[in-house]
Amino acid sequence: MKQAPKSDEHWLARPRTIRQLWIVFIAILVLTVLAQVFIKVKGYFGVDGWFGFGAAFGFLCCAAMVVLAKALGPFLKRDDRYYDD
Amino acid sequence: MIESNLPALQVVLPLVAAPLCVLLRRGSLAWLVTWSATWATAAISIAILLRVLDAGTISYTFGGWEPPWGIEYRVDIVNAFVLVLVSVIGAIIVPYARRSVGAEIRSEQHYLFWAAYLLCLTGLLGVAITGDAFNVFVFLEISSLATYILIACGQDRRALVASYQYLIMGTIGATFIVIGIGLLYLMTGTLNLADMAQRLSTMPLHRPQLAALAFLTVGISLKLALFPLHLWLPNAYAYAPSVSTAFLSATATKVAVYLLLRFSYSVFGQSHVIENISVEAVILALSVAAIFTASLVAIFQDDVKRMFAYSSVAQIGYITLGISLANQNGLTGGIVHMFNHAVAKGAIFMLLGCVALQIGQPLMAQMAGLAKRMPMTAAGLVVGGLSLIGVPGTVGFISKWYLVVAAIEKGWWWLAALVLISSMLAAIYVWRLIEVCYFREPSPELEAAGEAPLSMLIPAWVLVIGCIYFGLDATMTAGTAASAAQSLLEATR
Amino acid sequence: MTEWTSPALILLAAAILIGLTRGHLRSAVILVAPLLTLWAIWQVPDGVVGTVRFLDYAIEPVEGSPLRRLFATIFSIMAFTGGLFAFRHARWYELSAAFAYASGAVGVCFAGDLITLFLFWELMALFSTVIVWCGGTPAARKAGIRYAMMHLLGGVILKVGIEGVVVHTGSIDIQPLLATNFDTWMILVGILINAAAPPVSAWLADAYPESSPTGSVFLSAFTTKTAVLALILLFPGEPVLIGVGLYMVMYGIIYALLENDARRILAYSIVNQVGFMVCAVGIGTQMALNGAAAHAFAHIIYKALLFMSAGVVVYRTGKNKCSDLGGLFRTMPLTTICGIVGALSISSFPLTSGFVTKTLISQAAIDQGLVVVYFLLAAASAGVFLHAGIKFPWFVFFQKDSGLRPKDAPWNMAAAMVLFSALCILMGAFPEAFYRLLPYPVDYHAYSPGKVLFYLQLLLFSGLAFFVMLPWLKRTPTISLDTDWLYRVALKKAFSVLADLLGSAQERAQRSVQKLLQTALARIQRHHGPEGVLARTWPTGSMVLWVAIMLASYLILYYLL
Amino acid sequence: MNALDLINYWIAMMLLVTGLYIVIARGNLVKKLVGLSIFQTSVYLIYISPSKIIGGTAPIIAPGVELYSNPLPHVLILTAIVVGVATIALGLALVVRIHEAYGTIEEDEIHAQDQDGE
Repeated sequence: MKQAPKSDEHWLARPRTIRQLWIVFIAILVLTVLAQVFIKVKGYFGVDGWFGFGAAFGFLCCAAMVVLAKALGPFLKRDDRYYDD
Repeated sequence: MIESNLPALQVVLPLVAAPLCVLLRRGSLAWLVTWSATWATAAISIAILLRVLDAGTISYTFGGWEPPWGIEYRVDIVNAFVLVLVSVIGAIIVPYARRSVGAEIRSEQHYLFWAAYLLCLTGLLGVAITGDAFNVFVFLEISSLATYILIACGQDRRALVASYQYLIMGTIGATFIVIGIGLLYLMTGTLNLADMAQRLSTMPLHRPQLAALAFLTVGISLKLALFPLHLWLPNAYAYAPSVSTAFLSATATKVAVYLLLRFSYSVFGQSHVIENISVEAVILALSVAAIFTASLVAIFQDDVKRMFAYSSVAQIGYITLGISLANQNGLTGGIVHMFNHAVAKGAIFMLLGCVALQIGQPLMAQMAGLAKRMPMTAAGLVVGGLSLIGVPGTVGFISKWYLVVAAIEKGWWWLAALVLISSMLAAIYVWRLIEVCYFREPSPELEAAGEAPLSMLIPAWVLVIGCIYFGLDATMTAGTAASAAQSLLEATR
Repeated sequence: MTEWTSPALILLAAAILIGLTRGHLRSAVILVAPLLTLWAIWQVPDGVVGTVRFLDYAIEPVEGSPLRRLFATIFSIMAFTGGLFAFRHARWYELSAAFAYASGAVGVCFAGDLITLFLFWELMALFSTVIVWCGGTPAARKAGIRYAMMHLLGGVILKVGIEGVVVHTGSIDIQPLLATNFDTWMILVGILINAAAPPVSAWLADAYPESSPTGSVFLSAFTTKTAVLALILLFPGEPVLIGVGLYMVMYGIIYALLENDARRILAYSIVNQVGFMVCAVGIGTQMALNGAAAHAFAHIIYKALLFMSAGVVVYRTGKNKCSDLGGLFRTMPLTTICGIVGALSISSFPLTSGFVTKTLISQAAIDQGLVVVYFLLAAASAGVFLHAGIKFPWFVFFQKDSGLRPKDAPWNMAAAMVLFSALCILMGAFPEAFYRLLPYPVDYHAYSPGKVLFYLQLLLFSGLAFFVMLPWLKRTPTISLDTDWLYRVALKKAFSVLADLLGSAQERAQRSVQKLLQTALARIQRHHGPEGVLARTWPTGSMVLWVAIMLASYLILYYLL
Repeated sequence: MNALDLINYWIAMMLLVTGLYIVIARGNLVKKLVGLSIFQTSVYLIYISPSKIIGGTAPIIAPGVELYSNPLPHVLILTAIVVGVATIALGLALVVRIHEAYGTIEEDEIHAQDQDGE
């Protein structure tokens, strides 16, 4: 994985590493979008060929799913001893 | 000489052996006599079945008096099948019983127990083989009286009360049957079943015929423990000695079912009675009620023998359900389930006898961890239980397959669904037992116990293997049942 | 004689042998039998191999086809790897049950008729229940019962359907059907229950995580995938399945996001992944069916891999909950890496097996012009990365330091994980070889630059969304309600009421009948009064009373009719 | 038809119902057996009544006699009586054993003892 928590004994867990990892991650993100200038993404239904569509679609869908899950949480979540009685 | 007298020997052999047991007075000698008599009886029944399959219905006249005046033993494929079922199970149980009886019954009573056992077998075989209506009653009472003794031998004092209650109920049932037979005799002037059927078919409808049918139905329903007349059965099975339970659960109710078949198809099959009223609808409703109520009650039992006794009531419901469907597949299903249930329940009660040998009356809590101490017993119980559920690869699957096909053929989806949903109820109580046996730590009672002796395990496992064998290769059982069903249905046309 | 012997029987025999042998011999059985099965699978020729009479039908226990062999192959590979993973740690009856379960799955693969299919179907249901029970906890026992009930219900429904088809068409052959009448609907519903389709998806997430660390590996592989195979064989192109599949895809994501138990997250993601396959079967073109089969194949590998990594964690730490775990990468590097390989595969990251199989399904949707389906599947792919691709490894192996320092996987578990990790990557890197195994010819190239780029964007930005919204995804020690609430709480309450009633129902019924009779009699015979003999309950008396009632009703009924 | 023509059957039915009623209503195990015995007696009447032909003689072939009673039901009922005796004997034996085991032959007390025992 690209990130790791803040703890100091393992190199992956050092704040410095984590900062660096974020930088690398964001660089890769930017690169994948910019790459579309050179590589044509074939759009089968029009919109999916737009510039950066995959990135936007991926981000927004996931955000929507997280929000939906969060919204459903109060209705669905119960204490994990709920069925135990 | 012997060959032509096989039908008589079928009944006479155990009948003669019974007093011999009493005369010998030694438990082990009596056991030996019983052993030889039952195995010989089983061999005879198989020989009879082969002959019937080969040459058709056998008629045997006693003393050369021609029917309908003399007493006739009449064996067609239906009762040949029942004879084999009863006598083979009766024979398999005897080697098993030596240890079990030794542990559960006082030694000075052994020879009497064996005499009662043989008399019970005599009665059951007699009911199945005879072609004479009054003979049916006499043999029925012989088997019943012996049964009361077999039950009362139980160690628990409740066995006495159970036996007493069964005596009251059984006598009422038998009396109803004899009233029914009497009414039929008054109407037709004959006691020969075949002759009676023939005369009924040409007679106009009279009320006594209806009354006869009512008395017979109720009487037989009592004997076969059809809901709601099953109340005597759970206690009787639960507190009787293991051997008695295994034998009775596998055979006694099946013979009563045979009587129901014989009367409702062969005797009344062509009469105007059946044309005018539908016995089927009532029995169908009672069968479904039996299946569901008894299964539900079984789920809540803590005494394992009692649990399986209630399950017997439910399983009998499947048999009568098949009979009440009254088409080829339904009857086949009902008849083959007689056999299949006898094998499965026989195995289960024999294995419970193994448990009882080690720890006494098997209660659910005491059977915890059975698989660790008595692995073969537990495994056998699992197979028997799966047969009751009707899992593919076991005998139960075969019977339920026919029942559901029969229901679908009639367009009764709801019934097909009910039959299958009811197997889920069976699954609950069987799984409860499996879970207790396999996934709990051994109970204190079982801690010291070991596996049952081989002399008990082997006969029990013969039936267990039967559960699987006849579930995979049903040509013999279902084939015979199908031709039996066919012959019964032909009689009604 | 031997020509109709199903390869399934080898595994079944092994299951029995496992019970009878000890020590090294048992280990040998566990490791050799699946390979032997694999060999036998490839000896099965195309078409029906032989017939056997059962009841009144000619059944065909073995029928070969590329599709059937494909599924059987992965099932036997799974049995081998699962055996390798488990043989030193699982109890013998769990292993025995697992092999019988695998045998059922292989048997279903080659079933040439509906009856054989049903026989093996039930075999699976039985032994998978045993595996759930082998979890050994009271919770596992209860979950096992619920699991068994659900599968029995599925079996019952399937059986009604099969018998209906047999009675009405007279044919027991396995052939493509459409859900047009009651019989076929029943078959479809019966199969879908095993596929964990709504509204009963809950059984899967309920039962699998309760099994032992080794048991869940086996459970993840067989039941749902045989259901997919049965759908491909019986209902290709059934339009209902598209909707069902899409629902399952979304359901899996949402519930996995809410979940705290590590293995339950994976269980929900099985529903999600099977949704892809069900949807593909619904599309029904050759491309789609290829996609469904291929995805099932790949899914078994990476999902087992994920369950193995989770299993190692549970085995080493004894903890299931994400909120108790974290930071394990320090001492469990191999498990972490293998878990990540599995997570990337399930997310269909390029160069992993998931990518080369899931895009087949997307392509099938494109070819059929199914716009909505295509975009929903794309969104779901992003969602998979979110809930399984990142969430699972993040919360288990990284996030906060839980302070746990468990040892890494034992050698056999490690070997199993490495084997499957390698398969994930090899399949992803060399799809052409794998495509040749598929049932229909494949004219498709997974690695066009545009497609790779599109998926990279989609997935990486999903990752961004995950880390940006991390506070919203914080684990809470909760479970999520599902339709299983209906039978775990509502039904239980109803049942306990019923039980109370039943406990005394019989007596009460008798008493009330007797009371009725008594009041009637009391009017005629004063001396029987409230202290009269009939007011008391006589067990024998009440039995006889029933007899009298029955006789009277019969007489009345007969005379009236 | 005169109602008295059927008096035998009326009596039989009365006995039948009375017997059953005793079995249902009496808690004493011996009394129940008495009821059972009465109940069985009704059957004997049902069988015997129709076989006696008015004006008929014993079924021994003799010159000049045209009308005979039917011997068969009598024989049957002899058997039934034997069965009945055996049943009652066995029932009474059971009652003796029950008395030994429970110290009572009232069914409700036995029932209560069993309930306590559980």
